Order: sequence, then C-alpha cells, then structure tokens
Amino acid sequence: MRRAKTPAAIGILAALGLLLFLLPLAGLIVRAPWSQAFGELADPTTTTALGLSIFCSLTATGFALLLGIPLAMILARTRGTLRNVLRALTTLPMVLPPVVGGVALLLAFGRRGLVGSLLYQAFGIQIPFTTAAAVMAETFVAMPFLVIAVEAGLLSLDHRYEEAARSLGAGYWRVFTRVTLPLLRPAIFSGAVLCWARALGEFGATITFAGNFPGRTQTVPIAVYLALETKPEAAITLSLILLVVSVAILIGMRDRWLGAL
Amino acid sequence: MRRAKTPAAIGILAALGLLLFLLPLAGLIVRAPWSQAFGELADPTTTTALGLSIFCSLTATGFALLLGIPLAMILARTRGTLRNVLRALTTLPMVLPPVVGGVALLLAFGRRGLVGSLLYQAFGIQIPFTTAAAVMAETFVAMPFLVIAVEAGLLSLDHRYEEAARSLGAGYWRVFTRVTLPLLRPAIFSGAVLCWARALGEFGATITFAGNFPGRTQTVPIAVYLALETKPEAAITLSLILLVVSVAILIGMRDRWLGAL
Amino acid sequence: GNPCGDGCHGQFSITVFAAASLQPPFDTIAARLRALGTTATFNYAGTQVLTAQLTQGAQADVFASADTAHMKTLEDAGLVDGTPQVFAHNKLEIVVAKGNPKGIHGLADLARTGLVVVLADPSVPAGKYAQQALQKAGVTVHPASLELQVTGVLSKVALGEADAGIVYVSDIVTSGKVDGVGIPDDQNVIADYPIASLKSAHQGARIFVNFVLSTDGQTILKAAGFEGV
Amino acid sequence: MLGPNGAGKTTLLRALAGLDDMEGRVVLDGEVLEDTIQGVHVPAERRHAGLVFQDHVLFPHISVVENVAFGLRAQRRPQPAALARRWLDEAGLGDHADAMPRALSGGQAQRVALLRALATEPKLLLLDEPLSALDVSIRAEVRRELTRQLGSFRGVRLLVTHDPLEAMALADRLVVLELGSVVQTGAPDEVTARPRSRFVADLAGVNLLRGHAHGDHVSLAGDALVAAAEAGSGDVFAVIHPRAVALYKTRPDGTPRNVWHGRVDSVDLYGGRVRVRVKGPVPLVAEVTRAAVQELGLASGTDVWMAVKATEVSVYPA
Amino acid sequence: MLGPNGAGKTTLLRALAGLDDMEGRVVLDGEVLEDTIQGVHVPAERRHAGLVFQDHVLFPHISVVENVAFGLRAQRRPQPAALARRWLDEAGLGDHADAMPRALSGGQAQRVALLRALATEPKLLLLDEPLSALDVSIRAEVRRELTRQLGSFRGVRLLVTHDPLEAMALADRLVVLELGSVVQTGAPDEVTARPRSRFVADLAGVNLLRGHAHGDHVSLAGDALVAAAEAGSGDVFAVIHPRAVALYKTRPDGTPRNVWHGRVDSVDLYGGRVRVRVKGPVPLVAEVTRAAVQELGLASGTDVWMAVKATEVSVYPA
Ligand SMILES: Nc1ncnc2c1ncn2[C@@H]1O[C@H](COP(=O)(O)OP(=O)(O)OP(=O)(O)O)[C@@H](O)[C@H]1O
Ligand SMILES: Nc1ncnc2c1ncn2[C@@H]1O[C@H](COP(=O)(O)OP(=O)(O)OP(=O)(O)O)[C@@H](O)[C@H]1O
Ligand SMILES: [Mg+2]
Ligand SMILES: [Mg+2]
Repeated sequence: MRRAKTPAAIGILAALGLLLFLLPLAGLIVRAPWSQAFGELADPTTTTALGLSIFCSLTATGFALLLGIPLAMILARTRGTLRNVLRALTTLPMVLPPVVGGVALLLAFGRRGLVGSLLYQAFGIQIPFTTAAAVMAETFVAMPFLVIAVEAGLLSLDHRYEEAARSLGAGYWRVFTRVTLPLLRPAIFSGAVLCWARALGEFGATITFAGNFPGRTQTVPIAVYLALETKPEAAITLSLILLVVSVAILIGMRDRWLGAL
Repeated sequence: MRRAKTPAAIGILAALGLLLFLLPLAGLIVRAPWSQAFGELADPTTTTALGLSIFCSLTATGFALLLGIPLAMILARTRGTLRNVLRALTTLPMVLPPVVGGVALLLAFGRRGLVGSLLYQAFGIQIPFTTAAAVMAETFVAMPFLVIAVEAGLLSLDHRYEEAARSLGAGYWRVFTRVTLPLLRPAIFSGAVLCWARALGEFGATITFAGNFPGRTQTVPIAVYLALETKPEAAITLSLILLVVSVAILIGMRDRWLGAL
Repeated sequence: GNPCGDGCHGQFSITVFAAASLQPPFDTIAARLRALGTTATFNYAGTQVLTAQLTQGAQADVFASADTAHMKTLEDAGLVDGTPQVFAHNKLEIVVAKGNPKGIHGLADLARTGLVVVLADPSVPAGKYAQQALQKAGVTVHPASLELQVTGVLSKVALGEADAGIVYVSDIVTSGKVDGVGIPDDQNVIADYPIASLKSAHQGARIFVNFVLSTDGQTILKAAGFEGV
Repeated sequence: MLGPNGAGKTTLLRALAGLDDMEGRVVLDGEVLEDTIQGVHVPAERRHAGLVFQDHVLFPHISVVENVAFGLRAQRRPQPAALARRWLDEAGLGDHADAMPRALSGGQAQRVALLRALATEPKLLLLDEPLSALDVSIRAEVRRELTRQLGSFRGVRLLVTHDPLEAMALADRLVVLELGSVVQTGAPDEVTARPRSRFVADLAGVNLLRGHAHGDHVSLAGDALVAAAEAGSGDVFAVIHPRAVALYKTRPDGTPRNVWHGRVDSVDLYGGRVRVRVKGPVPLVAEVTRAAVQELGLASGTDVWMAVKATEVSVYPA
Repeated sequence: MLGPNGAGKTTLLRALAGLDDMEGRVVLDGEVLEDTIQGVHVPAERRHAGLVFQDHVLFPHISVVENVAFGLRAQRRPQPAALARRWLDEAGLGDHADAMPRALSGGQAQRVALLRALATEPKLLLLDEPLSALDVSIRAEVRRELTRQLGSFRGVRLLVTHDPLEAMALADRLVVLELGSVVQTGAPDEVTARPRSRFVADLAGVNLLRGHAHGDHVSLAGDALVAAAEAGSGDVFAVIHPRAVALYKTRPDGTPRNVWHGRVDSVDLYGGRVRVRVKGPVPLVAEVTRAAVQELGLASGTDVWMAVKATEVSVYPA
C-alpha cells in the first residue's frame, strides 16, 4: 500500500513523545553503576525479590484472568446506566492513589476490616503481611486493565461464531472454551500483558496492605524503594534489572501470541 | 438476541471480581468521617490540591494526546522487531516503580540531568519542582495507556476511508482531521479516559520529580499521602472526594462521547 | 525578643525541604514567621526523596532531616552551607492500640508469640534505632513487616493490623489514635534531627534556622512530642 | 423462502434455530421446540438444527477438518476427526482438510460451512442466503454442490434466498415472506405462475397489475382498462409476460385488444434479449430482440405504443 | 474490465488511483501521473481520480450531503454543501441528504458513493465492482442509475465487474485481465464472439475448445476431433454455442458431422431453459428446453450423445 507521506510535524511530535520515554531511561542507564550490576544480581536479596515479584505478578495476572474475564463478560452484556456505573467502578482502582488503595484493602480485608474481621474471628486467618496479600494488592490495582481490554474485545467480537457453535450442538462451556476464548485471545493477551506490567511495578498498595518482609512480601519495587534510601546506585541497577526482565518477556511473548491470529 | 443462559460459575466469578473492587471502596466509605467531609471540602488546601490535580491531569492528558497520537501512528505503521522494541519501550513507564520513574525523570530533566543541564546552562530554565514538572511526571506515567489504545484503534481502522478521502482530493491534513481522527474517536476517547484516570492518581513520580509544594505541585494524591502521616481520616475523605469527582466525570462523559458513534 | 538575632530585616521568601514527620511543628513555626515578614514554603517528603531531589539540583534554602546520615550525604556533596545543627531529638516509644488491650509494658513483651509486631526497615533511621533498642534490651522479635516509613508502622497499629510497633514519641503525639508505652532510657535510642541552610540560600534561611533553635521554636517542637536540644 | 430485504427471513431462521426470542410454537417431527404459551424453549444447542450463514462463519482459529469435526465432538461421536475427513473427501475438499479457513476461497469456505452443518446430521437444515456472498463466477459451481448435497439430505431444509434462479433450482416449495408474514406459498411453478405481490412478480420476471374484474376486462387504478379472456369478477391480479408485450412506433391496428401509449424509461440488455421498461397509464416491461430496439430506435424517453393480446393476460383472484 | 478472482483488477485500479505502489507509466489526457523510470509519482489526492469501492465506503461520521460535499471542500469550491445537495436532488436522493450513511439502504449508499466521486468532476472514474455487494433485487435499479450517470460523464471510465450482464450493459470496451496481465481487449461483442480464455468463454456462456487446426477439422488434446467449416491451420480456438448442441439418447444418424458421446454431469435451470453439462472427450454445455429434459430423462449420470453441425463451430487463431 502506498500511503501519503507523513508530514514532518507528525514525525516530530512522535519523536518528542518517544524522547519523553527514552530520555529518563537513558538517564537511568547512564547513571547505573554497571560494574555493580552483576554483584547486585548475585545478591540473594535481589534474587529473592525478583523471584517474588515474578511469582506475585504472574499469580495476580492469573487471578485477574479468572475473575476479570467473567466480569468483562457480564459488563459487555449489561446495558444502560448500570453498565456505566459498573464500568466506572472497575476504573476506580486506577484513579485511587495506590497507597489509599492499600488502606482501602486493609479496611475491607484487614483484621478489623469488613470481611477480614469475619475471617479472623472464624478461622484466625489474617491476610495482611502474607504473600497472599501482596498478590491481592497487585490484582486489585492491575485487574482493571484486563477487564477493560477484554470487554472491548467482547464488544467487537462477531457473535455469529458462538451462534454457529451452539447450532452445531455445543453447550455453554464448549462454546466458551473452544470458540469464545480462542477468538478473544488477542484481547485477553494484550489485557494480560498490561495487567502483568502494572502488577510488576505495583508498590503503594502492596506496601500498605502487605507490608515488607524479604521473601514474603518484599517485591522488587519495594526493594528498590528501600535501596534508594541507603544505596541509590543499587536502586537504579535493580530497576534496570526489572526493566530488562519485563522487556525481554514482553518482546518475547508478543510475537508468539499476537502473531498467530 | 437470545443468548445461552450464563452458568452460575461465571456469575460467581464475576461477582467475586466485582467484590474485590467494591469491598475496599465500601471500607473507605464506611470508615470515612463524613461529618468532616464538608469541613475538608472547605479547607483551601483541599480545594487547591483538587484544582491542581484536575488541571495537571487534564493538561497531561492533552500532552499525551498531542504526542501520543503521532507516536501511535508511527508505531502502527512500523513492522517487525523495531515495532516490538518501540512498543515495549512505550510500556516501560508502566513497569517502572513510579518513584524510580521520578528519579529517572530527574536524571534526564533535572538541573544536573542529561537534557536538563543543557536547558539550565543555556536558558536558566529549571523544570523540577514546577507545575510543569508535575504535568510532565503525569504525562510520563499515563501516556502509555493512550498510545496503546490508539494504536489498537489504528490497527483495526479500515484504511479505505482514508483512501477514499485521498482520491477525493483531500491532502494529508484534511484526511487526518476530517477522517482519521473522527473515525478513531472511540479509541482516542477510551485511551484518554484511562490516561486521565492514571494521571489523576499519580503519586510516586510526581512527588519525586516535582516535589510537594501546595498550589504548585501538591496534587490530591500527594496531599492524601501527607495527610496519611498526620490525620488519616482526612486522607480517606480526600480520596473519596477524588473518587467522586472522577466517577462523576467518567459516567458523565462516557455516554456523550462513546454513545454517538 | 527578636527570634532571628542580629541582622534580620525585611521581607523574605524561603523554601524549606523538611522530613514529613516535621510537618505539624513546622507549619506552626511558618505561621509565626509569616507574622514577622518571612514566608516559608515547604516541600515535605521522605528524607531520602528530599536527598535525591537536592543532589539532583533542587533549589532550596533550608534542609531539615530526620537523621544525620542523609545530612552527611548532602555535606559530602558540598551542598550544605556551614555546619548542620541538631535542633531536636526524638525518642522511641512502643506504639499500641488505644487502651493497650494486649497489656504490653516493655520491649520484652514484643517477643511474645501470637503478637503481631511491625517495625521499620533497618535501612530507614527509625528501623535502625529500633533494632539498636531491641539489641540493648536483649530481645529478639519476629516482625510481620519491615515498614518503609515510620508512618507505615503507625498506621498498621492504628488500623488494628498490628498489635505493637516501635516509633518516635512525636508520631504518637501527632496521631492521637494510639497509645505509647515508654521505653526506659537505658534501652532507648535518641534520634537527632539536624537542620542546615544550603549553599546559595539567601538571608531568610538563617531567620528560619534561628527561629527553630530559639526558645519559641523549641516550645513548638516540644508540644509536638520532640525533645529540645 | 424468499422475501424482500427486511422481511424477517433471517429473523425467522434464527428463531427456528433457537437463537432469537420469539412468540409462537415450533414443532419438528412431533417434538415441540418452542411454545411461548406453555413456556417451552429448547436451547439452540439441543435443537439439532444446522445453520449455514451468508458468509460461512467458519471458526478462524481451527483447521478446516476441525471445523467440520466441531459439531461431531459436541455430539460426542467416536472418531470425529476421521469422520470429518471423510465428509471433506467425499466433497472433494480433502486436500484442504488441514488448511486454515482463511486460506480457502469464498466458494470453498461456503462448501465447508455446509459440510460442517450436514456432518452433525441435523433434523432441520437452515440456510440463510448461502450463495449471496459468492462471486457470480463460482456461484454456479457451489449451487451445483448444494443441489447435490440437499438432494441426499433427509431432514427438513429451509433455504433463504434473494435469487430467483437459486429458488427455482433448489426448492421443492417456495415460501414468500413480506413485512414479517407469509404472503404466498406453494410449488415454485405455482408461485411464479400466479404472483401475489410485486416482489414475486419481479422475481418471476413478469408484469403484475392489480385491479377489479368486470367479465372480459380488468379496470386498474387510474381508469386504465385491460382486456382479458376470462377475467371473472371482484378484485384480481393480472399477469402479463414481457415477451407478450409488442412495441410499435405508431399506434398499431390489429387483433390485439390491448393497446396503450407510453414512454420508454430504460433499456437493459438481458441475456441475448433486451428489456424495455415503459412508463404510462399501464406501466409494463417488454422483452424484445436487439434488432427490434435498433429498428425502432428505442432509447430512454422515446414514445412507444404497446400491444398485448387479451389471451396473453392471465387473471386470478386477489 | 473483467477478470477472475485475484487477477489483479483491484490492484490495477488502486495503482491508477495512486494508492498502491507500481512499476510502469500512467498517462491521462497527456499528463504523466506515474513514471517509475523518471521517478514521477503524482500523489492520490492530486490525480482527480474518482474511486468507487465495492461497498460504498461512505464516511460513517458525517451526513450524506457532507459525504458528497467532502471532495468539493477538498477542492475549495464555493458553496460545497449547496452543490452537493443539488447532485443529490438530481439523483432523487434529496430526501436523504441529512441522513447519516448507516440509515441508507445498500443501494442508496452505493448511489451516494457514486455521486460523491462524480461531484468532484474527476478526469478518471474508477469503479471496483460497484454493484456486487448489492442484492439482486436492487442491483438492476442501481445499474440503471449507473448507466445514466456514466452516460453523461465525460472523463475516462474504468469499471471492474464479475458480472457479464453488467459488463455488456455498461461497457464501451472490455479489458480482460488474468494473472496480472491483459489477455483480451475490444468491444463487448468482439470479445464475447471470440473468447480467448476459459474465463471469457464462461462469461459469454459459450463452450471454448483449444486445439490445432488442419483444414476442415480441429484436433484437441486427447485425440478428439472437431469438424469445422473453415478451420485454417495452426493453433486455434473453437467456439460452440450451447444452443447449437443437440442431445440424443442414442447415437444419431444425420447431417451433423460432429457426434460425441458423454455423460451428464449436471442439469441446471437457466431462465426458461435448461443447461446440461456433459463430461466426455469433448466436454460441452448444451442448452435445451425443459420438455427435452423430461423426454430424454436427463439427470446427473445419464449417458448421452451430443451432435453439433460443423457450421455452428466458429474457429479463429489462438
Ligand atoms: N415477524 C417479525 N416480528 C418481529 N420483528 C420482525 C419480524 N420480522 C422481521 N422483524 C424485524 O425486521 C428486521 C429485519 O429482519 P431480517 O433481518 O430478518 O430481514 P431479512 O428478511 O433477513 O432481510 P435481508 O434480506 O436484508 O437479509 C429485524 O430487525 C427484525 O427484528
Ligand atoms: N500485475 C501485478 N503485479 C503484482 N502483483 C499483482 C499483480 N496483479 C495482482 N497482483 C497481486 O494479486 C493479488 C490479488 O489481486 P487483486 O486483489 O487486485 O485481485 P482482483 O482481480 O481484484 O480479485 P477479486 O476479483 O477477488 O477482487 C494481490 O495480492 C496483488 O498484489
Ligand atoms: Mg437476512
Ligand atoms: Mg478486487
């Protein structure tokens, strides 16, 4: 296809936009004490935090998929004001400053919280300060991205595929798993990537709701924050390691998953 | 259309997902000292912070539109690995812990930063700790949402509309403003909403890069953070005010803009 | 008398970078100074954020830190004008829920099983001091969380998630939502709060520093739970 | 089933398949599928109704053979893939079994969609304009395949089409739907011989007039009269085949008892012949030879006389 | 312009409109629009080429009149909206001027798309299967409108179609494209009288055979011989009209010099007549009456004899 030449103005604006992302990154890379990077990587604190971060963000993405896809399905078939209200509610965790999100989670699921107090009295279970709390905080903050992407995918889905499947005798679950989910794959995948990225960088809600304990709730962003306090260079290195890991995963997965359909 | 009955399992999962959003919100609402809410609203610190938050988040959204749409256009027509790399770069600010994002912005645009030092030496301009810095921090953190949404919109756009316009004699800018932008409106709008919501809740990068000066850089999330230190009830009230404002705007705008097309 | 000593005239407008925990007394001090013609603008944040901002070239006249280590960082970077002066001390206290339902009377009680204890991380000053205090008392606790800020400890106790923690006296005074259990002086650690005017600060900086060190300033700080110098 | 756009053909098929809400009763081979009054609704997946859409709607994410096997798997038949492959082989599509649907041409895809529906051995086969999305050049081929497949299919077949050729070629019985109700039904020959609506007349390619019969003539709205052999009485339809309409430059004197004046509206090539649409008190389409068009110098706007023998007008009650 | 799927018809139109990259030279009224060798490329927006797509592609976000006015505004004509409204009024679409495109029926939308292109008074009008997305029932009407509009249009018109009727009705000159190159060009009658490819023969509805001429007969691949009046010599095409093919149950004795045996492959209704496709050494399609089909009991699989008079075989060099 022959397109009109892109005017310089568009190119310049795009370049400015890209610079806004690239310059800070360049700043980090220039200032990072690369000689220490390997030492940092060998540090058990780093590897533990990295492992926990990856575990928590993937688990949170898993929960977001489990709860978010059904939620998006309900949203997509709701009509009128109710839908706008539900949608706005889903967008809330994005507007809420994460620290307040953490406080809100404490008020709901903490030892004295609305639901948490019942759990504590009945089973002696306390959610905060556990890895489960970190996963929950990340799910809370990151799930909206998945829900919004999947809902958009559902709205643009051609429902005749599902109808064809039903008329071929497929019941709900067969249609859902063999037709709906595969057709939604691009939307689910891009939503999951956004969700995962957001969960990986989550800090405010996690520290407030789950606290900070190495190996249990200390994810990389929290470790980075602590390192900023005592050894800022290490913090920068740690952030870069997080970036490299996530970029590698992003580039690696995108083609494999989005390319196929 | 007659759909298959939604199995209970889907409904239950969706309800669980919704509860994850609703319970914390309920927690906030139950615990908020409503008697103080009006006093809080009358407090000039609150109103100043709210005004600044709205100004900064809207301006940041404006910049994100100005830079992000061209960037998305370039991304949408790039192919192969370069595209994956550019896309991953655009997703970075989401993965980066916000405080590190703030440090990165300082390293790039601070008085001693890569570009900031040049600006300072040449013009005596210093970006950090100004309202401009707050806007920049919010743009940095929130723009990816817009870029991703607009790029997705561009990829699913039927380019024959643009071709038809060209063959009718419309030059680049006429096609862009009269055809491309109007057709992209739903994508641009939903991207802008996400971007705005994220900018409104931004805290870590803003406090690090722009500081915490009432009336200049103290947005609501920063005011909330400070209030958490000294008077937690006020922090909760303030968050709820932020929520109400943003939900009102979200519900109000959605129908007007998305309904039309 | 004149709080700023000699050579203090006219209208000044200064910028103060101060640790977030200093907000209540410093806001009062600013109100008093404004009556005398000096307007102070504050940038309250965590000490380490402020340090990062200052080393990256932030323009400020006064820096009030919650510990000496960060002040030292700035001194080493050549950003401090003159010698920093300690303007307040803060002692540690055990923070418990209102009414002390768990009956905690000393550091030794923190080692009890079934008690949820939250401390600050050893890499932040409050955490480091708490660690020292526990060492002096010969107590080993298993904290549920190592908070990044003192306020994290405070709010977890205030919200009932934790049964006890170790914070500064001033935090408990400011909060009003929790009770404090004193730590004997032989186990306690005293935190120093240094203040300094910065390079290229103008004259108003001295006025602020002097007021903080004056009797009036010290009274305000004491009311907020700090110990004077 | 035939009907103009928006008549409700698709809606009816979807309701029969259980995909749309409806009011009424559907009984197939004695089994009640739907009964609003008694509150019966058999869900789509248990109706054994095969549905073929206008544009194939093959599942894009699985191979052709898996598409055909989809319904077999849903029915838990043994060896679904092998069975699906057999269906494809029989239809001469075996080579494409492992291709993805997007690699097929439009005609192949539509044939696979038909096989996918047939493979489940439905009791009811619903086809919604299965050929209309195809190019004219491959339509004939797919129509042949469809005829063959439908011929050997034993259940009830319901085909929606816009195309009269298709309807005549494939149908045992025509149902004409207009504005949501059935207006005419019967064997193809019957229906086209006695059209009861403009739509059917257009499909059959004949002129339809409506009027009131008085023994040997029919009076139309606007005072025009049409002489007919045995008109009967009451409200009637009158049908005149375009081939029966002769055109003249001047008023003809002759046996034809119907002679009207008019003005040529359009001239269209139609196969080897030409269809001339004439406006006037009795608007008709005449089918004449190319030679006649040149001889009479017919073009849009020309004044002409039309003559029709009374015996060529067939009249039946409205 | 005609051609099978994937022949490159759309690609050619797009290249002419300046929307696709191409190699070669395009000259319109003496103005060089494209010349790869000299590096000339006039961008699409300055070519004055009106393009009409298969499915209208009206801008969905502006009203019908604004759609028509779009090109006028781009050309900075005075009073674009009033002018656009005039075009719509003339075409009888004035009532829909303020409607949004999605409120139009398919036929109306396509007519508006045509007006949108015509309103800019292009020097070159490119139409890519403008009728193929329409229902059969409204296609005739839009075709009439198209004929009228194209008749009064003075620039170069290039119409792509799959439909032979459409081609005959609208074209002054046919261009047949296959596999990216022009295979035949000329007036419609010439092209259909002497098809040079299976595609054209199918369109013309005739049987095309290819072989080697030896005076009074043509030998086909596979040893079959076709007697023809004046075959000439060398590689030739032979054309036989389906109406010239007679069918018999037993081997006929008579004047026709060409008698072949075959087996019926399919029987299709075609208007009032029936087309019988026969497989055999010389595969042909015969057009016979319905009565003949019943009399001979023709069905798929029946053995038949075909007879064709030598004078009905027209032969011309390949
Ligand atoms: N019997 C009916 N009862 C209620 N609504 C009807 C009925 N028939 C048709 N409709 C309505 O008419 C509209 C058009 O119907 P439908 O799409 O079935 O027409 P169609 O005959 O398939 O047209 P096309 O030829 O364009 O495919 C639909 O919105 C449908 O809801
Ligand atoms: N002359 C050519 N040079 C290079 N590529 C060509 C040429 N002609 C056709 N193609 C390629 O063939 C493919 C099909 O072409 P195109 O879509 O133009 O076919 P078409 O004749 O319009 O088919 P349809 O009848 O299905 O619309 C395109 O991918 C095009 O790139
Ligand atoms: Mg339909
Ligand atoms: Mg094409």
